[in-house]
Amino acid sequence: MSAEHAAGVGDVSAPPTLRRDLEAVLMVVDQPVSEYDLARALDLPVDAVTRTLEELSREYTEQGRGFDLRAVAEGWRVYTRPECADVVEHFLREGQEVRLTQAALETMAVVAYRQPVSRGRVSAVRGVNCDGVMRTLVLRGLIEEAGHDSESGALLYRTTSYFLERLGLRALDELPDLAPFLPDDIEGLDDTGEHTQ
Amino acid sequence: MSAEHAAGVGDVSAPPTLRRDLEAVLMVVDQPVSEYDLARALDLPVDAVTRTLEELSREYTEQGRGFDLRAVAEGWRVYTRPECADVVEHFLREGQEVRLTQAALETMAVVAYRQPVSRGRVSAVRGVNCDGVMRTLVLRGLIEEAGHDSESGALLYRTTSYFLERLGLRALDELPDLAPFLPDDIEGLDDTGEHTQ
Amino acid sequence: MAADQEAHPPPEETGEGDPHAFQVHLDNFEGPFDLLLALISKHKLDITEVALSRVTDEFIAHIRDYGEEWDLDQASNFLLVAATLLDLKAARLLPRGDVEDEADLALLEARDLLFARLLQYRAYKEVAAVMSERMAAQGRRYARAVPLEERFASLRPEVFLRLGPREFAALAGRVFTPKEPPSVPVTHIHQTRTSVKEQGELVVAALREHGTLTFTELTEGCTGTFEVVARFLALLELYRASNVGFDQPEPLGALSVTWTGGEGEVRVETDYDDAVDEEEGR
Repeated sequence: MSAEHAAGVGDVSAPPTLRRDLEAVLMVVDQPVSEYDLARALDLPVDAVTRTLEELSREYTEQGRGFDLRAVAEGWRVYTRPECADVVEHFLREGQEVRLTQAALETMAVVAYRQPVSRGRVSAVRGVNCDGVMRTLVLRGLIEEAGHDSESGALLYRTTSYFLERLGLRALDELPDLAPFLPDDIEGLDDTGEHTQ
Repeated sequence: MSAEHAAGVGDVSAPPTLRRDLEAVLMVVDQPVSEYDLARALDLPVDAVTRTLEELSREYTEQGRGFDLRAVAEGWRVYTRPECADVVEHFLREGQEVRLTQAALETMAVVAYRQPVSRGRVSAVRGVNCDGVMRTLVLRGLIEEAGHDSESGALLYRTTSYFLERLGLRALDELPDLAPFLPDDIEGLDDTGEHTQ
Repeated sequence: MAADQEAHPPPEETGEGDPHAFQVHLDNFEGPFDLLLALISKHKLDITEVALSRVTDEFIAHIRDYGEEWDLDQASNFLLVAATLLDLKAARLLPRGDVEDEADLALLEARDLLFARLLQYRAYKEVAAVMSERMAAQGRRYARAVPLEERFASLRPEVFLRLGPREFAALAGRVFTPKEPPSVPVTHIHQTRTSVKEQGELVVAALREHGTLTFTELTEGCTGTFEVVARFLALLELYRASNVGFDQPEPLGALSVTWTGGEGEVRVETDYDDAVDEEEGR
């Protein structure tokens, strides 16, 4: 069925996997994607991509799916269908509180006390790759992007006001001083948690 | 079309909108969600929800969609299909998951099959001190502390639900059976590799 | 991902030894069981007695190659296995027909235990490979985790921190505290290095002076298991050359050793000596 569909939609140069690949990308990107970016990544003509996107969007509607593919200003994104809004709202409202994992708490601690800080630096302090955890913290609204490092160009992160609220603080300067919780002999610490000497 | 589908799948109590509503909810979750939570939010019997989820998953596969609905760890979640990984990775900015070292994999295997288990016991099985590797696995969220041994007082460890998700398993009993990897004649072994007789 | 795999090749699979690959990854062995398994698979052998006797020398050679890079835990684990292997090898040096006393039975038990642990380790190693494949396959699937649409943003489930500000700071303190692995000085280990030849000379001198001594007396001055093993091996060599006689009246009783060699020069030569001599000379 998918092969027929793709053949009927794209032009001769569109491979049968285009439909599938577009769906996969749209399902996980965390912001709208333009036809141009999609076409470049897939190394295909923009109009083949656009036609397939429009076809997919129509198909989701025809099949009465709970999700919808729509083009907004910056590009295409998967949305929930308006008819399902009540159910989604109910689900979100009734949802249980989310407990953070130890890894998430530790990552958040590094961001809180080192902000603004890049993902690479957070990973260096914790000794493990923190990219996935950082992404989760952004989704949870606990940390957010804070521009780029002027030297390295790396994306920087800081904590949000929601983070302060959840911790019961009014401002960042109410965060307890870290010194009493550090061993006496590590005053020469640099940002990576290593001794500078 | 969707209404026909749902009527054919669910029992009499499942409304025709169930299929669509489940899809919509699955679009907004950022972690696996259980059939139980879905049923409670939709105020429907769990078995109707489960049947519909299974039907949706089968349908996505049959239609050759780029996404897939899978039951892992603590529930259901939408994933991209492995065949689309290359193009998806292009769009996800986060670095690829760092592969676990051989030492970490072996240590995780021992914890998975012997849990709850102390570090000392894991080290005994592997014949090498595993403390550092265990800590890395905790930091990565793959294993966690699980109380103390009632006799020795040693700290015990078990695998996490994230471990299950990373392996694509629903529950620990889906772990491959260890028996085929062991010769027949060492069934009398206890955890430290010593004969119990 | 493929490139990653090349950069960190897993140790060989059992039964598929590639001698060249083995040479390259010599330093990657994690623990004595890992090394033993690799040595056995290098020779395409099953885990049998033959396998153990053939890999013993290479095992010892590998330990030597590590030089000073060991940490205490690793070194002691390797030494434990090495001692067991040496015991097994020593047992084969005994004259035939003399395999039924208690010491031999103990060696057989040690061998069985080593086999059992090796087999168990192999099982976990193989199942770890299965897990690795599963994780690799699952890693090719990306979960949908996208920000909530604006209309739902305010309905986001609350995050439960379970920590107050002070607890949070304490957690941060732990994260920022450098994780220096606990270190134990290992220099003293190297002082116990010795050779069978060196210990053999001490044994010969002591027996010439006293005529008969128990094994306990012969090993009284030893500073570690290493020296005891070396003296034991030296005695086996002396026995093979008919320079000493053994008497053990009852199982597990005291073993007395009597000098039966002449006055001439006696050299204790074993196949371990070359190896150890090289190291001493380094």
